[in-house]
Amino acid sequence: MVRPRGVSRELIAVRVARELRDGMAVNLGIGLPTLVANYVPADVAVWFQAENGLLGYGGVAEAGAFDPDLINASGQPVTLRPGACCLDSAQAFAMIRGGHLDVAVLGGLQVSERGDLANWLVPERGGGSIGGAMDLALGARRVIVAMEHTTKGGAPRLLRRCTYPLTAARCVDLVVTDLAVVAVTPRGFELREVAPGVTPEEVQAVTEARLHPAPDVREMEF
Amino acid sequence: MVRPRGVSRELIAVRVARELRDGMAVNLGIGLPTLVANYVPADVAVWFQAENGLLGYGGVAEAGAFDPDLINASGQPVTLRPGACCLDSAQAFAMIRGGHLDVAVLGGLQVSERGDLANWLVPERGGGSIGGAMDLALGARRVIVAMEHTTKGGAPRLLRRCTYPLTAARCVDLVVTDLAVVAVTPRGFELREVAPGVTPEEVQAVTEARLHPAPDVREMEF
Amino acid sequence: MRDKLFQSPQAAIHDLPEGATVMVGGFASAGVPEHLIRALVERGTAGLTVIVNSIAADRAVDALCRKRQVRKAVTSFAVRASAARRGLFEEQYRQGLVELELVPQGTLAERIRAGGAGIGAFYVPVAPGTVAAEGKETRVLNGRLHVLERPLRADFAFIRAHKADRAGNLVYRGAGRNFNAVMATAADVVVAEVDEVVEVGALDPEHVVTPGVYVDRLVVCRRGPVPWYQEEA
Amino acid sequence: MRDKLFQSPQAAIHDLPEGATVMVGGFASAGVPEHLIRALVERGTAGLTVIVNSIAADRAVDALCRKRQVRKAVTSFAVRASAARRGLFEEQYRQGLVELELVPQGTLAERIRAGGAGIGAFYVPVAPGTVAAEGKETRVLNGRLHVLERPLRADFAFIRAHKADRAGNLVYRGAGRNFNAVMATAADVVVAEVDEVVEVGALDPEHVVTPGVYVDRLVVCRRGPVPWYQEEA
Repeated sequence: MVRPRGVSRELIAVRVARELRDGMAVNLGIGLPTLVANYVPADVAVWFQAENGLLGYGGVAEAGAFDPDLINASGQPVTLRPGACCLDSAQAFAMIRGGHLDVAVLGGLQVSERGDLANWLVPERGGGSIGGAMDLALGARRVIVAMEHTTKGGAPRLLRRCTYPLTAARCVDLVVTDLAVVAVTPRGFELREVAPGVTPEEVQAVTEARLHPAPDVREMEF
Repeated sequence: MVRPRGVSRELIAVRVARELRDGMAVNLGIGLPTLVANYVPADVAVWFQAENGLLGYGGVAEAGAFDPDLINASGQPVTLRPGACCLDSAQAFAMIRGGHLDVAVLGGLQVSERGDLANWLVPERGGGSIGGAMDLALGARRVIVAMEHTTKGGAPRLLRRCTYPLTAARCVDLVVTDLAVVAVTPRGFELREVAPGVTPEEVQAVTEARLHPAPDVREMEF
Repeated sequence: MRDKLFQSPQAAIHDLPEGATVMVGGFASAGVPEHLIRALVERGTAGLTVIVNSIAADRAVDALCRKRQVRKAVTSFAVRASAARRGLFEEQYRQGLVELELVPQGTLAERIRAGGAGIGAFYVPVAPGTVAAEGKETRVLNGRLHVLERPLRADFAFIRAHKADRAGNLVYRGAGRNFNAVMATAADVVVAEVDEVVEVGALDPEHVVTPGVYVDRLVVCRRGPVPWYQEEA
Repeated sequence: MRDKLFQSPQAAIHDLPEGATVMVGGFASAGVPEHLIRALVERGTAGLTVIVNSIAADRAVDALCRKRQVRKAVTSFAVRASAARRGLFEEQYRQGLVELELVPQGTLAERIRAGGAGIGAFYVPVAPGTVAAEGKETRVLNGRLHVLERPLRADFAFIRAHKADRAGNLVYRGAGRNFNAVMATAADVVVAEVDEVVEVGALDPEHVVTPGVYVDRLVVCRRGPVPWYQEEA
């Protein structure tokens, strides 16, 4: 079976950004999720929190004079927007664990149909590094996973059960991939959107778990 | 028996102030202890902490323009010294409970010979109000109790066992009263100093617990 | 950006329901949200659980007892040292009309922080063997007896700060942070009364004490030279 | 007033003993006490337990593994995502030469705070059912499974701040507070390297982040344009 060609990482980020609303507090995980900060519409004021201690940063900064103290949790240079503030790590995670973030956008290795997330350890690579992923997965009010729909080798990542060690159980609300937008619902995965030119059947073919089509499966909009 | 005449509340505070060393962090409880801030020698820099959120305040402020946000835990106006900083209540008590204060000077109703302190509830008055007393009694590295040696009615306050509800057990290191300076030691109360013109026997006569005289009982110095 | 600014203290608490749990910041004269308290007195909402450092020394909060709005207080000071100055809460407590949960001040602050920080429960070495530990689990940790304490949360928190920007970022003055800064993290609706509201960007990110994401509503209430509750008391 | 200012990083850690537990602040490039770490590398003190957010991403700390100074790391990042950039710690860990206690980052920060704040232990809803909870007590609180976590303390804490006054009050820059501000409360000897030391009174009391009572030693180390560990790595 040929894996359908999906959208770019940038378009995944653009699609995730459309989930964000004015006034929300949002944490972006390491990797793909960090791109989201660059695609928020100008009229939507989102408070991006970096667990290393910045709340209210903007997009990734231009190359040039690197300020080592103005970085996001991925270590990338960022700028501060008006209304930003600085936190220490205990304060940043009190905000995360205390349920004060509206959304966490996290990278994923595997997501199960009941919303379990595995994103911190590739068994072949060994482990480990946890970082802030467990806190974010459990603390944010809504967890969006942004990832490629399959591994580079084509193995499914939306599974009946995760086979990798879990980051957190029953935490994921929405998965945005290069092929589809999938919600985690009480009956399992619900296929809501497909990438342009990709059919629901093609998405199901590279998804281990069953995808329940939403009443109105649409094309992903960016 | 006639209760000997002791020193003034101000002199109790002066004597307590002599226990404080340069660089110490010190909390002064409500009532008599607040006077101590006014009697620290000029060449001794003590960091007075008020649990309502000031670290590094000086003496009680002059009457005049009252600033409602610059007060100690007794609600009295204070001034900030150079090097002061502001804390919230959780931070102030993290400092107290975490063992970062060198000394707490607390008022007392009763102290037992094993160092139990009762200072928060007069049973006849009923209760209650705890305030920060329990945290301070347990958290400070050294607890000094500053109080009158007896009740107004002449009843002893240095007891074998406290009869009032405890603030904390085995917490008191030193008691400074209008009649004496008494240390809590493994063998019980040790009488170290007596007020001018007062004999050790007179102090014992108004003390329920046994006072073990120190090798060199001296006159209180101010 | 959502506008958090309300035109009056009354408007800022218009939906505070009967039976609500309300946290009230302030310590003696510092950082007391007195205009919000007064609005709640005027509103007359009953059945309240009030979480406040001192219901004894804070006559603004005590005024909530005039019309029996308070059902329960969680506080570290419920009774003044001097019997000559009894508060209304104390009177009602002695008559068995209100419930009192007396908490050591540091434990009160930490329980509120825990409520805001997603801590399920915690052990402190404070108060074992005293009335404040009655009915609570104890455990020896690191050779020392500890008491298990639970987090506190509220439906509303009333906060007094010095300045806010329109995003809700707050700075305080002097001893004004006290319980305000922790309570701002531990309630569903956080209402801050402030001396002044400034534009977003006017507060230095390094100086913000309470991040705006914690603050839902703002109201500007200038302080008078004499607190209202002293006039009325 | 006691003088807290030391003339060099070496002098500021002259009595750091073998087998010590050392907390090291910093997060990626922000707030890393690199001069103190370098002094510890030069000193060669062995048998260390290092508590640090990332021993994988922080090459300054990883350099402590060159001469096998690290016995154990308590950290949230021990292994880089890319196998192409293995650190020395990772190599030694895979060979069974060092011990690793892997902790979720928020729990790591909270355990350090607890160590500084006199909290005996605390429950968090983070990590039940994962490797990070193995061997730990769990308990259902408020309908949710929690894990019991213990405080962390150290013999020394290495802190990077922006400015200090001579009393040890600290302010930071941007994301530089990270683990520095909590670690400053949780060690017997707290050493801060700073860009600049100012006179007592030059820092606004409202802006101080770490009170001077927490800070024992200061050393001025200006940052160069390129961190030393990049040159040497």
